[in-house]
Amino acid sequence: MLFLDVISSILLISGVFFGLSGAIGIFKFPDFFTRIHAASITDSIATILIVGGLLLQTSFDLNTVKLIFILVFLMITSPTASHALAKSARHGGLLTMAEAKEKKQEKTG
Amino acid sequence: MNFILDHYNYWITIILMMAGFYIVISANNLVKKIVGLNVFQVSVFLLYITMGKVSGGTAPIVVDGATQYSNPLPHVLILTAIVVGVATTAVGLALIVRIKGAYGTVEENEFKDQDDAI
Amino acid sequence: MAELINLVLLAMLALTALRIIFLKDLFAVIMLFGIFSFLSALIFINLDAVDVAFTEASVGAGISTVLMLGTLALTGRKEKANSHSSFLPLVVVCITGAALIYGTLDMPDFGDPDNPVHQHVAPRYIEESPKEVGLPNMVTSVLASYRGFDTLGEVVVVFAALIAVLSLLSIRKETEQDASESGLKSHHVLHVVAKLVIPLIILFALYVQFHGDFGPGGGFQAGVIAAAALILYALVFGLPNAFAVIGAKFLYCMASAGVLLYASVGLFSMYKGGNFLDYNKIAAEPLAGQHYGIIIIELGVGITVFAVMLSIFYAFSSQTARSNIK
Amino acid sequence: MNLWQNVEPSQLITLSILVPLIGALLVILTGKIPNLREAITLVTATILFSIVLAITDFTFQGEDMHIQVIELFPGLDISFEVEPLGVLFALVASFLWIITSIYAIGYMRGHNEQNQTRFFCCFALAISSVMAICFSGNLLTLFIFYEVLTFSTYPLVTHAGNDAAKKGGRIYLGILLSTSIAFLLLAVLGTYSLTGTLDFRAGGIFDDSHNKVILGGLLVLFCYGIGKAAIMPFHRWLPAAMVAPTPVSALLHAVAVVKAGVFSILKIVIYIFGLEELKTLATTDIMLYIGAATILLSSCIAMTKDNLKARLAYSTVSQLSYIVVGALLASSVASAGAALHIATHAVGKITLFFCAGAIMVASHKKNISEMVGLGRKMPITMVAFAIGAISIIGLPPMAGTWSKWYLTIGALEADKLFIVATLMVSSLLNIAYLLPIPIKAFFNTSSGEQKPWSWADTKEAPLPMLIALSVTSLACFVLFFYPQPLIDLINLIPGVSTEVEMTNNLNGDG
Amino acid sequence: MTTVFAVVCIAILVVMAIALARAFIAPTVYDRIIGINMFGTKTVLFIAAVGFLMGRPEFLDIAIVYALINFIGMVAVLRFFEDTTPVK
Amino acid sequence: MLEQHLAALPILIPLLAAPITFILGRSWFTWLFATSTSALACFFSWHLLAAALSDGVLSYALGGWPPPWGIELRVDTANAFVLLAVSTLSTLVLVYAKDSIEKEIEASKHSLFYTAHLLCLAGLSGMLLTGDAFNLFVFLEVSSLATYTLVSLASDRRCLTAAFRYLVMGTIGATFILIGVGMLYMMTGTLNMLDLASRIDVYESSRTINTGMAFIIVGVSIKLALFPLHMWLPPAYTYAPSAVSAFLASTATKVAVYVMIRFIFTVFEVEHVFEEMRMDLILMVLAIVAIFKSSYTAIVQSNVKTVLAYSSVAQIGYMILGLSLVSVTGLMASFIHIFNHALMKGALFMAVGAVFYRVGSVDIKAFRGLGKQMPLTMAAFTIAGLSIIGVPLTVGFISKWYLVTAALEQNHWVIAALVLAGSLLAVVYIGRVIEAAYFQEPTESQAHNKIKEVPWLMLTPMWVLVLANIYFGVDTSLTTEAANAASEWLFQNTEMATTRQEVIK
Repeated sequence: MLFLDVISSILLISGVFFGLSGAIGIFKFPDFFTRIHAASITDSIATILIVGGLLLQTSFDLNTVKLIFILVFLMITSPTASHALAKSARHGGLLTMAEAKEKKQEKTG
Repeated sequence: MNFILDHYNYWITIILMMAGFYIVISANNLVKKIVGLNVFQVSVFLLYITMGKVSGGTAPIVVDGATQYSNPLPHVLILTAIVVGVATTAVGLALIVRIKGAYGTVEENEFKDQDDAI
Repeated sequence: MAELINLVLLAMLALTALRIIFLKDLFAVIMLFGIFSFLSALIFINLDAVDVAFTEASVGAGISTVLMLGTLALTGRKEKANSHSSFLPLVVVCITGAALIYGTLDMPDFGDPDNPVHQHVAPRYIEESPKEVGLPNMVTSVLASYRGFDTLGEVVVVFAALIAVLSLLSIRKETEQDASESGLKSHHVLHVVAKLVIPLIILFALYVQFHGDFGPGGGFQAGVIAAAALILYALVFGLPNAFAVIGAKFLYCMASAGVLLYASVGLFSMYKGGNFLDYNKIAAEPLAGQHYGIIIIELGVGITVFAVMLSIFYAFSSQTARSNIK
Repeated sequence: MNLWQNVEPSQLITLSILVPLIGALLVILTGKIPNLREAITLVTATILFSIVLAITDFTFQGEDMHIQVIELFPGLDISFEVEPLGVLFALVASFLWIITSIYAIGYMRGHNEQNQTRFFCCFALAISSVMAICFSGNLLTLFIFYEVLTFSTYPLVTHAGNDAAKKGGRIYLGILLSTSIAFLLLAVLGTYSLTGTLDFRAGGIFDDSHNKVILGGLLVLFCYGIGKAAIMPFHRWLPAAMVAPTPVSALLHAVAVVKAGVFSILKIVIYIFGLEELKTLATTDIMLYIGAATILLSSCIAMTKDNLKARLAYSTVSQLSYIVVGALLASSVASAGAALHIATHAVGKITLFFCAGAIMVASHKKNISEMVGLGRKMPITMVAFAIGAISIIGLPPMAGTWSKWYLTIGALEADKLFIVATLMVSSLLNIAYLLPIPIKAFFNTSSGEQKPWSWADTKEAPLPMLIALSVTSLACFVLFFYPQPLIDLINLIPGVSTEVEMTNNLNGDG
Repeated sequence: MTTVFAVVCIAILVVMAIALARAFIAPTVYDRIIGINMFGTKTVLFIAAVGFLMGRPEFLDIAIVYALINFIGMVAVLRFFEDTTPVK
Repeated sequence: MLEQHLAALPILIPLLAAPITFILGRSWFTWLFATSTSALACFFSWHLLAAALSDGVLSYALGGWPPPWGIELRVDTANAFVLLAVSTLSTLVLVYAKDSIEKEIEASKHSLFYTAHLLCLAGLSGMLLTGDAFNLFVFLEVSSLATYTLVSLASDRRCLTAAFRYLVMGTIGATFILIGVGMLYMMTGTLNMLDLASRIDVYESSRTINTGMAFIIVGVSIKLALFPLHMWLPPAYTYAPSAVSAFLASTATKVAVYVMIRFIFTVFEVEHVFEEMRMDLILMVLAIVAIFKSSYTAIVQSNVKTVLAYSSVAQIGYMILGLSLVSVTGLMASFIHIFNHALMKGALFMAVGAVFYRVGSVDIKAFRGLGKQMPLTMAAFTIAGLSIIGVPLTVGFISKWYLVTAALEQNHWVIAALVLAGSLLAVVYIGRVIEAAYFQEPTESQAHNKIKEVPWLMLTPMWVLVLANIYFGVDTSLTTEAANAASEWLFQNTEMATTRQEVIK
């Protein structure tokens, strides 16, 4: 039991670490497309780690099923949402930092 | 200090209520008015739920080993109130859509001007 | 610990509300309102009101936001500069706030088990309802049995909202050509994922519907979640496809049927010699009667809420589609 | 004399109210056949008069007649009761209805008026409510039928339907309704809340235990609330209502409506306040002064009016205040005078109005200045006018003499010399504004060349009108020589007496 | 173990706060959406963790609802952009 | 069996009929069904009033759970009396509506109209009969949502903004009530009104209770359109379809007045509300201002429906005035006026709706010359108008009589005079319309169109109300008895009332 606790603690703490780093990322990164990358970190790896850590705490009952459900669901939907968002942003005419620079140079040049 | 801690929840609730209330009566845009109405209502829900909480209690679903449960009655009331709230919101939004169709604007002063012009 | 979480969440909630006041971009306002709902639901969880949190999350953050966005798509995103003075509203708000603050001064302490709220009426629910009604979830017991009439009223409110929305926005079936135009047609990933997720959501809705006696949830939440599944379908694949799955006429019948189903339980208990909604009389055993009664009325609630939420969405959505085509 | 022997006396009250109502109904039904319609009017009027005579008979026999119709509020009925003052008024009104009906037939046909059916119908309704006022058993009943009277006469005032009529109607209804709702109803309710009863009771329902200030206030409220009494400054409706056809002006604004007003005041003074109580109130004097002022001022205004009906209207305003003053003098003789003046002024003034209408029908003249020399062509009319005028002025041998006589004695008895003076001055003013008319009509020949119109094709008014005005002018005579029945009747009123010596005995000789 | 849950909860709260801050102040509307989306997913984790912290893991149902609603909300936002962006 | 459930039937019948009406769709049968269910509810409310008058109180425990654990329907004379007015008006309006809404509401929405009407009736009945403070809120919302629907059904676009304003104000009001009820619950732990009343005693001086009371009173005041919180009412009544105006004006605000009375007299101690908090003074002043300000505003309006709407605000002032006098007679005057005003305003709005049906406008100009063209309608308007003014032999007189009597009982001479002066303003605004109808020539366009009388299905309910105006103005036994029983019942057990009565006697 203790062994499981230790492993789940490690998973949880590292999940939290990724979560925090991603959070810092969405503030520090320079443009939308880089920020969405940072956000995706928290959405994927942090989720896996934290839910995984919690999974080890359950006694393999309905809760486990639910956690797995959450995990699967998040794993499917988060990247989809990020993808769709990025696509939508592209469609809406938002430019990456590099493109913006190019465009600026074109204008000035 | 204890007094503050004991009433912190209420005060935040009141701040929220007043924020919502302020949006409702000051906003010119109807959509924002509806948002304000929702904020106002949610904060009232918070008031109810706050009063139902028992320190050291747990959610009112019977579990082994739990001795103290929070009061289930406010929860029931607020469930009803939430439904009422969303019903009102839906009606309000539907009205906004129609007002936009009829007046071409959802700013209160603009359609008032149009009405007065008649 | 719980207090700390409580403090932080409340502070975030207050900040969100204040931010909403000053934002002029209505889209952002609505997004923040979604967060506001999420946050308040978190606080509800923290205050042990899991059923309420469930509802607030699905209704406030879900349905309300979707409807608001639908409205916004028609009315425009920017709030115009407010010309009239905000002095009077401020005074009114201050007076009301002062009255409330004055009212709090005598309020019983937060969370004190000796508060009057916990002394009267509620103890019976907590102590007796598992025996009298036979359900572990006291909220469901109170909701469906002790205060079943309130819940009937709630279902009628939902039904009334349907009537109101239909009288304002008529649902129009679009023609075949429009079908290809609407929906998120370019998002192929979304299409695949949605097909995968929607059955899961409906499964979950059924779970919530029938597990509501034992855990958080019940007819209302189940109805909203099921409606959310179809809303997702309509969002992704377009309204005409959604109409093909469940037509508007059928939804109207469902909405009425739900209310009538609920009420028929009451009528049946009247027929059996009890008062309206007296489930004890339904079956030979009072406990069994309670159980049947609650299951049926929760079903009634679920059906009505599902039908109404979906119809309302249809009503809004068909407006959006039409305006876009124009 | 009594056709109604077989009827239960109390039921006569019901009959007296119902008969005009039935008449109104029949008038509507027979509206298409004018002759039948007018026959019904006349028959109804005659039947009513016979009923009233029967009631009078029973009154002299000391029969107690009262009925209760319906309980409107707990402990408050709509009830009717016969008492001598009401009988007097009912006699006057029902008798003059017959005459006026005859006159109206001639007038309406001669003048080719529209909506004659409505006219006769409302006329009957108005009489019905006047009967109800006469026999009302309590203040509530009085108030209700007072309002009914206002509404039933409104269509009569606006009969012409033109702008002037509408304006007149608006003023008429506005003033009467406003005063009655704002003042009279408040006074009635105030009385009720003070005493717990609204019944008319001999000697009044107030006594010394009530707050004098409030009672004083109530008196003012009553006087002004009864706008039909036309005390200044709420007299404007009366001239305004003169846009009505002349029979209406004649009966309603010389008899029914205005007399209902002063009758109400008299009845309230006698049966609600009680003469003794009235003496102790401070506002009695104030209202007395206002009444006196009304007498003089309206007489002065009357002199400035060239329109004959307007002059008569202001004359009425002035004469009404005689009765108010008589009531407020709080002396038994003055009250008797006031009561008698209801009858004598009625016959006098109705004669004058009849004449005015006859002149209008025959010569289409409304203004006094145009009537020069008219006496040659319309001698009967102008003689009747002169008789009526003398009666109003109060010169023997006309009926008006008696009422002025008693009023003056009452004023002396009450030691109110300024009232005596007012009455005298007023009589002079009456002479000044009434007598010149017949004098010019008969004797002014000097201005023969100046007049731009000729009387060539003018002749006497239609026969029914002549009959009517002859009868009333005759009545002015008759009442001078045989006033005794009326005086007997008045003496039956508790607390009122024509005998000066009897004043100490409050019950009089009734 | 409770301590670990507590730490996790607080850490997630911090992440939520940062995401909220992003949603409050954002250069473009899409940044706002990122913040909101991130806030949503973190809330799911938070509820799950709080459930364990309080010893009532049946709260996971609510976490599922959050996940669902968050996803539907995102789709609705996308649809909103699709509807309001003029067709080229 | 029905006897046993008498208290629940007036709520349940329309509540169940509403979804069925919705499914029935668009046909004359829908109308018949809705009308007959409403009539059935009306029938049972007569029985209920009779039962309440003979038995005193009927308590019905829903779900078989005894109060305060379950929800209780509690019927006494007070709510049975108001219920009678509401259900009767509902039935009459439905009869009237058939032809009226043909003209004003597009055909596809007719069944929605009937459904919303029944829902509104169910909500109002629920508000009246329930003995539970929170249940009251739920039914308040049922009726409010139905009301917003009804108002927005008209074809004039201004009805939309009116409905929106109504919705915002109504929701604020309802939320205020919710806050108030929450505070009461916080201090007592119960929601049942009687139970609340008995437990509030203990905490009487608590600030929380006082604040809760203030919020409830303000919230209800919004709902009943007490000056100056009435701004939602005139546009809503003006632009709503005629049948809706007739129904709402005669019932919705009355029910809110009842709720106010119920809270003040049953839940809070009268003594507390009026002697310590001095609410009576505030209410009295507001009521007087409402009477004069609104009547004055009514005078200067040109839209006749607006005139009537402002008149309603003024009339609500009378009801509140009666209640603020804190005496049995005063409260009785309020109850009588609740009933009577339903009769008069119903008839007036129906008459105006009839004019709209034929002429297509409700501007005062449109009324010119109608006295000849639509004699029955205008006669109905005139008689009901006289009733508003308070002419004897109509119900308006009865109301005014009791109100002034109540004022004079406490030597409030000024108030009595003001009440009567207020009715003079009614003379003006009613008189303007009547004058236009009878004494002005029709406008050019109207003179050409042959304007006929409206169909008998519209005339019948109108005249039923007009005759009721006269009948209850002459035979007051029913209204007086019921109102007296109601107010004495509400004053029972309150020492203050008895002491006041002694002082007066």
